[in-house]
Amino acid sequence: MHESIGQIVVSALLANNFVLAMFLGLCPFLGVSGKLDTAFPMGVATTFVMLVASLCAYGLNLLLTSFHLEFLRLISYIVIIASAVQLVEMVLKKYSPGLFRALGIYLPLITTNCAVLGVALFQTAREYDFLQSMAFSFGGGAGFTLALVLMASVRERLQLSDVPAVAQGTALSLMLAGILSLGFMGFAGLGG
Amino acid sequence: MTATIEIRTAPHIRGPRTVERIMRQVVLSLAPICAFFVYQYGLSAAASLLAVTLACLGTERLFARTGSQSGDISDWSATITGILLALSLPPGFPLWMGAVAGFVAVALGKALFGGIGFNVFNPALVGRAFVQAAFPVSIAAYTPSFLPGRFTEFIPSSLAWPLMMPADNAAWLHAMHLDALAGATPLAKWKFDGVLAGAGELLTSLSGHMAVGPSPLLILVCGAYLALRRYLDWRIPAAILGSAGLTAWILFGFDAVRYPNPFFMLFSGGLILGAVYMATDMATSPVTPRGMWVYGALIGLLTVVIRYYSGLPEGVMYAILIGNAATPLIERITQPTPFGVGEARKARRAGTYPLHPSYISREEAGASAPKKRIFRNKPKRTP
Amino acid sequence: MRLLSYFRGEAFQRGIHPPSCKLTAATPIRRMPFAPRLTVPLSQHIGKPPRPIVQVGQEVVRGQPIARTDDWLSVPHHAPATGVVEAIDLRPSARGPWTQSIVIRVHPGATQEDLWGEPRDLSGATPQDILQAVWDTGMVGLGGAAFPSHAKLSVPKQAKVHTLVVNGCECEPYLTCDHRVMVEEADPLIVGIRYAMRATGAVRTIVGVEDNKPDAVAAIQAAIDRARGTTTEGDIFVEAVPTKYPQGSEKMLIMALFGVEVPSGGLPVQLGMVVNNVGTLAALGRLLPSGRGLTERVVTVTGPGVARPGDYRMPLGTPLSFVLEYAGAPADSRQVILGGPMMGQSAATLDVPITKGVSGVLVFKGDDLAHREGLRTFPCIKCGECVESCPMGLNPSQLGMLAAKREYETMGGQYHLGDCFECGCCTYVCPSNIPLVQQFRIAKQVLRERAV
Amino acid sequence: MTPAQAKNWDEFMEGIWRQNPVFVMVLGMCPTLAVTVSAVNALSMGLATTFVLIASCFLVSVMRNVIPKEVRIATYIVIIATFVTVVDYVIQAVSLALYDALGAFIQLIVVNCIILGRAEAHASRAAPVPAMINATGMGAGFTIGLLALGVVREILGAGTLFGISLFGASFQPWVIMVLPPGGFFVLGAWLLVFAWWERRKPGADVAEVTQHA
Amino acid sequence: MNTQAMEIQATPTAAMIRTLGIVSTVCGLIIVGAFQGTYTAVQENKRLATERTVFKVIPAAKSIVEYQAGAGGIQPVAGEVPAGALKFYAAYDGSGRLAGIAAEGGAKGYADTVRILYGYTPDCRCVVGIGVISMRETPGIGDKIVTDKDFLANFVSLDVQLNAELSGLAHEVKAVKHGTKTKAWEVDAIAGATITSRAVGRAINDSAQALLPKLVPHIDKIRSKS
Repeated sequence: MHESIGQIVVSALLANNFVLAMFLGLCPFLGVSGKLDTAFPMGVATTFVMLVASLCAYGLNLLLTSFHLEFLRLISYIVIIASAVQLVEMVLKKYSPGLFRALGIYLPLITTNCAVLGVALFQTAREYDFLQSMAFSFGGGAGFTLALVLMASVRERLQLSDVPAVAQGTALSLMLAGILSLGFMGFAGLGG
Repeated sequence: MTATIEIRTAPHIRGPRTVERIMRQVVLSLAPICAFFVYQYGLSAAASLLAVTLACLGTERLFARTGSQSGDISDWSATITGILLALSLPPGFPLWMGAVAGFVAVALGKALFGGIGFNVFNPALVGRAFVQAAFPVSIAAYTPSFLPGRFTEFIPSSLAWPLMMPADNAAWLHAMHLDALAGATPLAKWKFDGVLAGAGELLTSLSGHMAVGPSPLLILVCGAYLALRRYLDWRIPAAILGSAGLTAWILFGFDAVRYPNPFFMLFSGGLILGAVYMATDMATSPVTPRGMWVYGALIGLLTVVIRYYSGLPEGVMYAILIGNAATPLIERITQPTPFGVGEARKARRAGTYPLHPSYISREEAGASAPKKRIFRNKPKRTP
Repeated sequence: MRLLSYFRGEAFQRGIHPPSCKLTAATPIRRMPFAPRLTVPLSQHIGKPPRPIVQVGQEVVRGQPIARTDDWLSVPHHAPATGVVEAIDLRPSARGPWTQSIVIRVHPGATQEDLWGEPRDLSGATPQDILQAVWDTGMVGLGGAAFPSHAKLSVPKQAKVHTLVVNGCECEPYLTCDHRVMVEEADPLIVGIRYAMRATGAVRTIVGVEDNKPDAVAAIQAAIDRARGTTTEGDIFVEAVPTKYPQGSEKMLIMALFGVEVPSGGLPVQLGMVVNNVGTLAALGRLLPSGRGLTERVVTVTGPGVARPGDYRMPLGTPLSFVLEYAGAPADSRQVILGGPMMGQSAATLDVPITKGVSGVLVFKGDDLAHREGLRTFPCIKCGECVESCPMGLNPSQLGMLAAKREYETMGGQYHLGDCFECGCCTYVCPSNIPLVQQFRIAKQVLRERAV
Repeated sequence: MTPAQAKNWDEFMEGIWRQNPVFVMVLGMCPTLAVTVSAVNALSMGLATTFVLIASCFLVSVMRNVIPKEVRIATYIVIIATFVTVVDYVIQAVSLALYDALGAFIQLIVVNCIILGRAEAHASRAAPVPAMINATGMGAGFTIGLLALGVVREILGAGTLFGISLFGASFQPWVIMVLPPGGFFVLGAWLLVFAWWERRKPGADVAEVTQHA
Repeated sequence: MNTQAMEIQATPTAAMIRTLGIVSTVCGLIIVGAFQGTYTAVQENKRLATERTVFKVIPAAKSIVEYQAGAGGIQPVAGEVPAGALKFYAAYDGSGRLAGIAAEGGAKGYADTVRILYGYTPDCRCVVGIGVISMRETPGIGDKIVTDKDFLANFVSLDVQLNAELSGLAHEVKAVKHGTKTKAWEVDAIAGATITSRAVGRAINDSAQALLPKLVPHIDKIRSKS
């Protein structure tokens, strides 16, 4: 029953990839995956926010369970994630303006990225301890980045192709995601 | 001289190679493999080859009529897709499912992207992966090869009604006094039962009632023919087999009990077929020589990882699909270094005359070595 | 790949091996008679065209200067035949647009002897004197690029040249003019080389000849042996290099001989080398001592179905129609190419004259073209043939896809389009029949226009 | 129909057809793909989202004049989260099996862009009744979208519709349909069908020609 | 831009806090109301769900009681289950006699953890039934563990008796290749779904190894419904 850190990371990265197997974070996945130059920073920014959110959620959950206030979990999670994103934004702005300029425009988008809330909710539901939670959010973020980067590079190439007019746009992205997801099915059971 | 002359732009001569010719050669080289496949499994295999290929061609024709496609069935590429797809399916795979696979392969794997040359994933593998996910039971149902009466009788599962579940082959096999498990592939046998198949059986697929695909040796020979005539790039199979063999060998060295020997890894399952015919699909593999090595190494590694650690016995298909997805990325990273852009290289053997010592230094010549970055060819942001 | 080409002892990486089709390699050079009228375009080379210094109606003698300039990147022209200047006006040129040309009506019975020019002694001449003498001959690179030779031989102040490389590769299929020149005029070649060494200050010379012309190598070696002891300039060697297209590109030849890459966007002089064509130096070897100007050149006239193919020494300005008639071009000729089949230009009309840069006249019949016309064009199937044949190490596949979407900026900035010298290897090998080089030419043109 | 009614009807239909959140705006993808393995799940998820949508839009609309601009997003999120929590408990009370089937995706309704988008773009500027009509339309559109996916996936993936067997016992289920790739494929296929249909309409040709020129 | 900034400044902080306060209060009220309103129904649902599964694995059961087995023996669950203790259900028949014990186990299957509930009867010292609580196995293959009759027949009487020292199982429960079951403690795997079958075997084994040594010595304490 007890999953090792490595198993959690590998599982969240490949076998249960957030985007391709669990449908989390699809909006940015479809929206930002047009260009490789933006996809990678977006992935990194999301991973970072996921780690922060996971940390906050873990602490918050301890607090809520000790007061038996589980029914406030969702509302407090969403509030804390929104604040965490704000906080990250402010900290970056102050201490690393370069990084802020690179990631800044993506940060507000991340607030409504269900992958971030998903990490918090899943780690609570699976009763992960602190290290497991961190591993889970890191693996999930890395998996999100991986899917985003693969998708972006493929879509960049498709821009040089004569894709039939009917298929252009979201339909093509979805089909691509489907085939990628098929490919990732090969990892099922990995880490077990 | 009375005829009007025409203006054209250089070059005015052309090499002999055309797309149709390449594709035709590949089909030709597949013929012996198909023949052996039919010899192994009889009527069902022939029907499967026919049904899948026809489904591919029909779909190709259908989409070509919409005018959105770059090719047509006359370029032979859909034929290749069909044959490869059929070879990668179990011989007793229900024909209607085979037709579904063929349709999906061409429609989803090729027509969607605009036809030949534009597909991102190998169409045959898209079709294969689709039916693997859709009909996991049927696609795992291999039957033994060289059954008596294989030329007069279909494997029962072949003839399932469309959309209906195929008959279970177990009873049929039982009537032939064969264990229901005789149909497991060598990889499945190893993974689930810990039984290693012998080298000779694996290589030639000739002895016993092993449920193996087409003979790896035959595929290697046909592939070598193509590679020698330069209709496929030898680097990709070399990189895949090398990386898979190396990974398997290292693991075998760590724990010879848990992991099978590298020979078994290389010659069981679809690795050879995948490495020689599937991964080398031109449109979906990198064009850059360095990229081909990276691509092949990635596929080999992923294959072994999936076979050893995931829940599936076979991983070649998934490895190649992921390799296909990574191809644009690999290409981007491994663009060739243009002549004169790389750092000054030492005089090589072909260089007959070493440079005069008094020649002016590179610095004076104004040549500068480019800085290395992760994405080497990232465009410079110029204001 | 690099390792493989090392083991194969290949001259340079990649490149192609088109069928050589050198039909005329064994035929000695013949003279072509004068056409009734010769047309000398003023612009025959890279750089500004010179000004005519003759008037309509003026009598000119073969070898007499008829156009002159003080502009550094420009050379004078000499009358190719004795006759009367009939007109100075616009005439069709090989490149398409009509250009200012001097038309000379040849005197019937005019001799092909050069009557102008006085012999001079250049034994004590300074490099500057030699350059001036080269300039006066009106010499340009006879290999095809038509770059003024004196400019090519002059070394920039900050650079130092140690090696003169003589390009005798002639890698284009069909062409044999350089080959015949090397065989028949090895001695003038050595003379020309010695002048060039003195002009550039090079201490040695290497003649690079493709190994499919062993007779040329032998002839030059013999000439070197004959000249041994008389040379004071330094050593001259002749070297056979493996046959491969486009060996004739100076960067490729330097790679083959020395194993070094000329920096991207740079010139061989940065490595201390100067490259010249054998035809140019052989012509210089004949013209410089006698003090005459360039009035004729050797041109290969060939092609499937040409009745009398061969290398002809023909007066500059001879109209193409005359050349074809003399050589017996078939009646159903459909394409006439000036230069080789890989990089040569299609002639728009048969009125265009032979200029200093024309190394061959290649005639194709309808049958020869039918095969190409029947080919279907597919999208790039990414077979990688072009990547493996591009001598400059570019990625024509990617460039072609970008060109199809008009992403010219990316091509130039990210994929090194500027390094492409349009050798045509990629188009030759492309199984999808994509006009890659043609697209690159357009892309380069667009980029050049945008840069202005 | 009075003009007011017509306007309301228009507001309502906007979400169902012209701005269908699933097929036209392609929003709220996560639940769209994750829970539509069966028609029942799709319907429940659609209804739950619709409820949250209507309730939050109503509350936002009621409070639209009190909420200061600076904190409006935070307020909206809190309001949405509240109703999501309510729905969460209601579903648990109604059927635990359904709750298990929908999993964490009920809670993920919070970050469904449709709801926040409606609250921000429409409800914060409209009176409660039009806001609710609009929200109902959107919710209905979303539910229809989910149902379209769920029906296809259930029929092919299990041979049933709302749990009723359609083809008899020997039907071969297409397992892929209930797996993640199937979700992508079915939604992609629906979008293709819609794009194809759009292009068949008169006038599309002109647009195409100009695009190619 | 500037005027907007001015406007933003215009809202006093107090107003913002007040609004947020009001919203929070309203939302809090709604949430608490919903929580309280559904609490009993939710608990009832959960109890019913558990009972249904327990009744399935122990056919004779009519009612259940939750117990925990820890270092200090077994006692009824009150509040939280302390760390180290294991929760199980004692099921009683209509007459109040112990019909069997149900406990949870889980093991990594093909896609995710397979969680099962198994029934144990002290009379035969064997597992008498299993029910799947949650899994994400491949439909059509892995989910046969719920439907495959041959497979379920394994668990009508699966030997889990303890060894002599009562420190662990006498024989490890293990899934074996389809058609090769010979011993009473072996699980005959489903052909084609070996991994999921193994997960079930491992889940029972792991849970029984941990629970039974703590439970069996004190089994008499719960023989009849207290």
